[in-house]
Amino acid sequence: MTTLMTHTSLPGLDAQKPVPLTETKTLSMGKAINEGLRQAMLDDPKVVLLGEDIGALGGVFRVTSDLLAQFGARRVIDTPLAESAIIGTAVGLAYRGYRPVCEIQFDGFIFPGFDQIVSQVAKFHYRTQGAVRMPITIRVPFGGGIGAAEHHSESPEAYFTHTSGLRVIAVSNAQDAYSLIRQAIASDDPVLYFEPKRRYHVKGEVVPELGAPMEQAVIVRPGTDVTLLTYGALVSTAKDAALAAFDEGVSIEVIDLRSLSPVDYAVVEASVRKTGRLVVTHEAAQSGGLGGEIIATITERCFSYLEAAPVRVTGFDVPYPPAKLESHHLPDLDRILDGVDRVMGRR
Amino acid sequence: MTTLMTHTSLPGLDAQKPVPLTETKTLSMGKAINEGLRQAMLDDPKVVLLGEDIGALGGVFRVTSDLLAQFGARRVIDTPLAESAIIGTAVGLAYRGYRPVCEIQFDGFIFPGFDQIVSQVAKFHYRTQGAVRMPITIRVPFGGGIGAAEHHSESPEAYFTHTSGLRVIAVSNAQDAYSLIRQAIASDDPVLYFEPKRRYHVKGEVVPELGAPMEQAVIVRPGTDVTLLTYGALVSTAKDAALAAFDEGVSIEVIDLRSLSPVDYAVVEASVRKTGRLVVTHEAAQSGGLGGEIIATITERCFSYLEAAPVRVTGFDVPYPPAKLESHHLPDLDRILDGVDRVMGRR
Amino acid sequence: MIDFSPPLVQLLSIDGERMPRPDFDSWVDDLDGTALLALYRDMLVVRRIDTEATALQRQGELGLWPPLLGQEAAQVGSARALRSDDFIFPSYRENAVAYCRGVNLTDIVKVWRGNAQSGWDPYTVNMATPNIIIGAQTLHATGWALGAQRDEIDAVAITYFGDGATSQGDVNEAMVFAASFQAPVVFFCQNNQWAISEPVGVQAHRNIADRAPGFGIPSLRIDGNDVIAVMAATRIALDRARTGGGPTFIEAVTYRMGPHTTADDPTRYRDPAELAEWKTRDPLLRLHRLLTSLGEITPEVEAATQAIADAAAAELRAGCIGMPDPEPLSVFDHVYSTPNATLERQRADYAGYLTSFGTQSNGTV
Amino acid sequence: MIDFSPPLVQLLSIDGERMPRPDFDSWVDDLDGTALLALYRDMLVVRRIDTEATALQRQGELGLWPPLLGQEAAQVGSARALRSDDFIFPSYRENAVAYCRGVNLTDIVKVWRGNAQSGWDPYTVNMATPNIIIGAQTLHATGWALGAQRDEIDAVAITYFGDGATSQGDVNEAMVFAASFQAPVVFFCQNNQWAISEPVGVQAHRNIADRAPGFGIPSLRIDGNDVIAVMAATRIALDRARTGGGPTFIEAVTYRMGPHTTADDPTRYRDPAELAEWKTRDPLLRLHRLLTSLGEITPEVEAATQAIADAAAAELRAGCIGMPDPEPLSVFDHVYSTPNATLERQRADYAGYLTSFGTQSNGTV
Ligand SMILES: Cc1ncc(C[n+]2csc(CCOP(=O)(O)OP(=O)(O)O)c2C)c(N)n1
Ligand SMILES: Cc1ncc(C[n+]2csc(CCOP(=O)(O)OP(=O)(O)O)c2C)c(N)n1
Ligand SMILES: [Mg+2]
Ligand SMILES: [Mg+2]
Repeated sequence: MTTLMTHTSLPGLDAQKPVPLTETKTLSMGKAINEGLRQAMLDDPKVVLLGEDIGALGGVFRVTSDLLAQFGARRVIDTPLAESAIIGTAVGLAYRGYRPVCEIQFDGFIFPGFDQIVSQVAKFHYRTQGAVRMPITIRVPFGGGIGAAEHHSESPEAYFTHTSGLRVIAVSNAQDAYSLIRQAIASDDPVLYFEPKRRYHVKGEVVPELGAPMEQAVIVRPGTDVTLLTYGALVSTAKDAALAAFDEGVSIEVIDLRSLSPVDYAVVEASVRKTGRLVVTHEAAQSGGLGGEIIATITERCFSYLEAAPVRVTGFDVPYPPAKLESHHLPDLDRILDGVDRVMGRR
Repeated sequence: MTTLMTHTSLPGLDAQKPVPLTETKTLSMGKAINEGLRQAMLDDPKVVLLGEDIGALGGVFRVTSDLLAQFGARRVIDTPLAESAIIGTAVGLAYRGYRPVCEIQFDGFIFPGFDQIVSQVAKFHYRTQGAVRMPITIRVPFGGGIGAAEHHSESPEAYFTHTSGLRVIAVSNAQDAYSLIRQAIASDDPVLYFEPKRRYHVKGEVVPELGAPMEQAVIVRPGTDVTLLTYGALVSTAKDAALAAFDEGVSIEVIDLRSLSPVDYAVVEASVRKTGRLVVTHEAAQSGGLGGEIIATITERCFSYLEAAPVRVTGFDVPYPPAKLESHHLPDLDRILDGVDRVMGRR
Repeated sequence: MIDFSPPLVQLLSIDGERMPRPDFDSWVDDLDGTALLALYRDMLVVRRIDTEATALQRQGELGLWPPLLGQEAAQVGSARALRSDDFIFPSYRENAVAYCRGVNLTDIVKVWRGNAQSGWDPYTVNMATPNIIIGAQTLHATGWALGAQRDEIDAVAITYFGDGATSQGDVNEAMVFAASFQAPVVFFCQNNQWAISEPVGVQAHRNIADRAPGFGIPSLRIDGNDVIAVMAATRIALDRARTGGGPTFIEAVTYRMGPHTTADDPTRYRDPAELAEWKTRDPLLRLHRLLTSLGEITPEVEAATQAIADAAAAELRAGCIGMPDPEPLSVFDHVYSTPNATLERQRADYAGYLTSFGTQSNGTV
Repeated sequence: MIDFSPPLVQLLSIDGERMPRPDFDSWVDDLDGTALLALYRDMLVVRRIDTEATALQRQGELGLWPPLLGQEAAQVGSARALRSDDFIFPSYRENAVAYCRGVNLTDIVKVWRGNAQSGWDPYTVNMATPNIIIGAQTLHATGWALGAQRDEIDAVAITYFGDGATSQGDVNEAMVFAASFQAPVVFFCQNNQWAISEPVGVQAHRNIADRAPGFGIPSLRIDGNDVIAVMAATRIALDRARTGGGPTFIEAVTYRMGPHTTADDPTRYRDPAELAEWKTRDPLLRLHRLLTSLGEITPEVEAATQAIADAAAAELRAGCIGMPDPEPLSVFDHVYSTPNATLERQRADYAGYLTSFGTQSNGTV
């Protein structure tokens, strides 16, 4: 019979010696988050991880690999299977001065925890007039493109960008993944941290530094004709599109938003003032997605600079479709270029 | 000691004789919904009501008053205190051919049921390729202005308009409240039905008819200079604003959206093509609210007609504030007029 | 050994007689006349405050008030069993607990006057402010207890909730987590027989205390109108938690003698005979009887106690009415702990808008 | 009288001996050699299907597969106890239940191939398609049962879920509702000892079957690898529900002998010795032993049974590989049951876009 695991003994900080990232290394995005978590846990003993299967298994994407061995079950907590409780106990831990990092196994499983996020995590600081801080990070692998079953490919970020009191981050590469998970954990405000799961394996150089503040958007490719705005998995698709367009004589400025709430409008506005044309692309459904919000705001702020109506290239207003149809739902290089054509008045 | 209520005996359809609305009557909006529910229950024995305190109490707003007495506990079901279960059991009832109408006591209490709404109610028809229908109506008293405690004044509609598979309705007056609750219940798709709680007591003439299809927006006051778009409680504020502006020489066309998903863009586009100026006002926070979505879409579709950037007059990006501050958070007549001034280039 | 099986534990009869019960008595043998009188004083004061707050609501000074009338013993008995470093996660009805915790009376009503979403700094009294989402706070208590466990301190989290709350997923998940991690947390359920208009039988066909053992959490079912039994049970549960014994569930069987809140009308759903019967079990009445038989209640004591209660009520009233309105622009404060560009812009715009009026918005809606 | 207390009920020993148990035996006294052989055949077929589906996944023909290896008795024994008008609300692992229900083999794998979000029309077999949100389906079953109760029919809802699922709020709320309304629903928990990498001890410190009685729901704890005990227990629960007795909870103690899904690697978290021990309790093995001792298994029977299983596997493979891809524009179908202007516009735009390519999008992402 199975030996039942009990939590009463709580093995402490023993096991292996920590080996943090100390020099530039080529890492996959998943591994970069792992290193960021490790550094955050070394920096602050109040950082604890909670989630389903994050211990011995290291999470279904292995993002927490080896952290149980290094930091012990007091700090890397395999929880019972209940998202509301994962978030709700994190609230209690935060109340006691901890900095909990929750892993939600897949995007579609965040909803049982939605009430605790929206009515508690987001509101505590406001409710208590600043007396109680909620330095909670909620990590969410998100987005499609991996041929997965239902609820495993969703892009729920807009629910959170509409929720006052939360910060929302989406990373697109290994370096940002490393730097921004550390910044998110260090933030005294709650942060939803979205990880584009189909890019977990993509490698990049990682410098063990915090880098630019997480609320800053980054121009990942400068250009003059069109501003192409995106985040998460589509950043690399957008860069490919810019490259392809360049060959056809269109100069696209690609912006990686990084922070979805607040949006770094300084960078976006400056770009649109220059190009006069804006395309926003994301995987989430169009209606109520982040694209509409950004377009409305940019239209308000840059109306006289706009040469054409901003264009959206997004997932359709459908539940995430079955794997064999996802290539039709997800914006790809061609659909982005089609959007660029539209904003350029070529179609 | 309390005599425990048991549900095992299930009193049937006995009690009072039904007296449906048969002629034009002046009713409060709350009573109009009550009459609409009564008629729907008379029309179809598969209509059942579920919720907290909807039986003997008639709901905290009395919207289900007398329905228990008329239809019995088989059809008017006081449930245990659990929103996820209210929605989840409604899914099962729908599976069996029922048309459940769930009451969520206040806007802020819908979130424990969010997972069942987003991952089940909204997706079942798509998931089963049309085999399983979810004719569920979820009634939600929403919005502020009643000096209430936390979680009692929220406007969560944008979470649902971003959820593919749901229809979203917000009513503004007694007649629509009556007609649209009947249409919502008769709909084979799930409907979120938002009731502006601070207008429950406002009276109006009610004709016992279904009226125009619920997805149609209605021009409640024609005008030529500015299109003013809103829904729910702010419709009457918007009408007052239009009246005030008229005295100052500005002709405002006020549109009551009624259906928030899908939006009736035919009506909105036609109006904006005429006026060239759009103001959207809602109580919900600005970022990620419905206003941004509509402005982005109208900008896409009517760019060359726009004389100025569309303007939003909304709640701020804050958790709903305490009662003594809500008048600063809620758009009022003056703030709407300020928005009109801005879109007219007067400020 | 404590018997954790369900029969109702009573140490003080309706007639005010101390009922011996060996397994519980040792936990309250320090309760001499003076101590009992102090508990009585607490209960009288909180009832007086409760009445005053209801009156303030009727007079338009409070937006809402959730009376605790009838639940004084459950709240005072448990609150007075706590150590100052134990942490409390209440629902919205634990005004007596807040009083015992030393929360300023004005701060207690601040939230119900609509001046703020919470009335005090939780860390100054080790008590969270009211949580309105039913059951949510039970998870916070469990999380806090996990923290205490990691900090290797022997402080305990206690969470208050109602009979209705036991139906919520969160409360059950809190029991799952507490049991799994053997967290030092006490689940204190005030079964006041009603969840607004729904009798407890809608939520549960068995005693509420029967639920927890299936989760691996021992439970006690006590007469919640018996302040001595409440204190004994809470001390037992706290001791278990402090000494590594894990969570305990307490069902305090009591009665909500008033409306759910001042916005409620119980005549629509409740038999007056039920209220009449519960009045005979009034928690103050029976302690008064015991104190009288102990010779602790004299006319002087009676008068002095009433004076304290009246003074508290006067303080509450003055504090409530004298509370300054919040500044308009404070609507933007504390959404985040660090500046947020989008929000700052909204603040600046609104400040400009107010200035353009030369006054505040009149708030016509 | 049935004893609803927790000791594990076993009617068929590991050695294949029928263990008499008067309170259960009468529920399975129709299980003669022929009937037992039919159950064995089901179990062999579903194991063969399971192996084939795993192979198809390894070969890239399926995106994912959740094996039921080891849980054949729990699924076949319960499914074969149902009436055709009972309605099943499964999780994602009940492929044997679907098989017993007569679901087309190709339809079973359709969802795992990614051709659709569900493989069959639930109403044709009175079984819902897989639900992936852990525990959500238990509420649907409870709601269906409320409908059946209102319709005054004696059909029963049964819902399947795992040990991990018992931690979810939804499952506990389903028990609250089922008990409150005495709904005709059977909660069938396959405790296969693991929730992905987490042993059942993370979810519960007591037996899972101990939970339900506290909600007012009687429970049975049975050997889930004993097809006879499973069938007896399910029949008992169904009978209670049909005759107005309300809900019953069954914990079938079994073991997930394979990985959680084909994407999982149990060597990272599981002791191989544990698997080895459970192999001795294999549900097929012991029924095979009983059938052998009853003289029901002859070389001809063995060969014929294997042939049926192989034919099923071949049918599954052919159906899987031959499945046509969905039409691109079907991505827009069935979001609503009536036309939706916004969505129709997106469909038209995308159709135009595809046409402009003269081909389908190549889907580069
Ligand atoms: C999630 C949620 N749903 C509904 C409500 C509305 N509501 C407020 S109090 C209450 C009844 C609570 O009953 P109980 O738990 O017994 O506590 P009591 O009020 O009796 O102290 C309800 C339904 C709420 N506050 N939160
Ligand atoms: C709400 C939700 N959270 C997380 C998951 C991810 N997940 C899928 S299966 C599983 C474990 C389920 O374990 P159990 O209930 O024991 O069923 P089993 O897989 O063992 O049959 C988890 C965590 C999910 N599908 N849904
Ligand atoms: Mg109560
Ligand atoms: Mg399992």
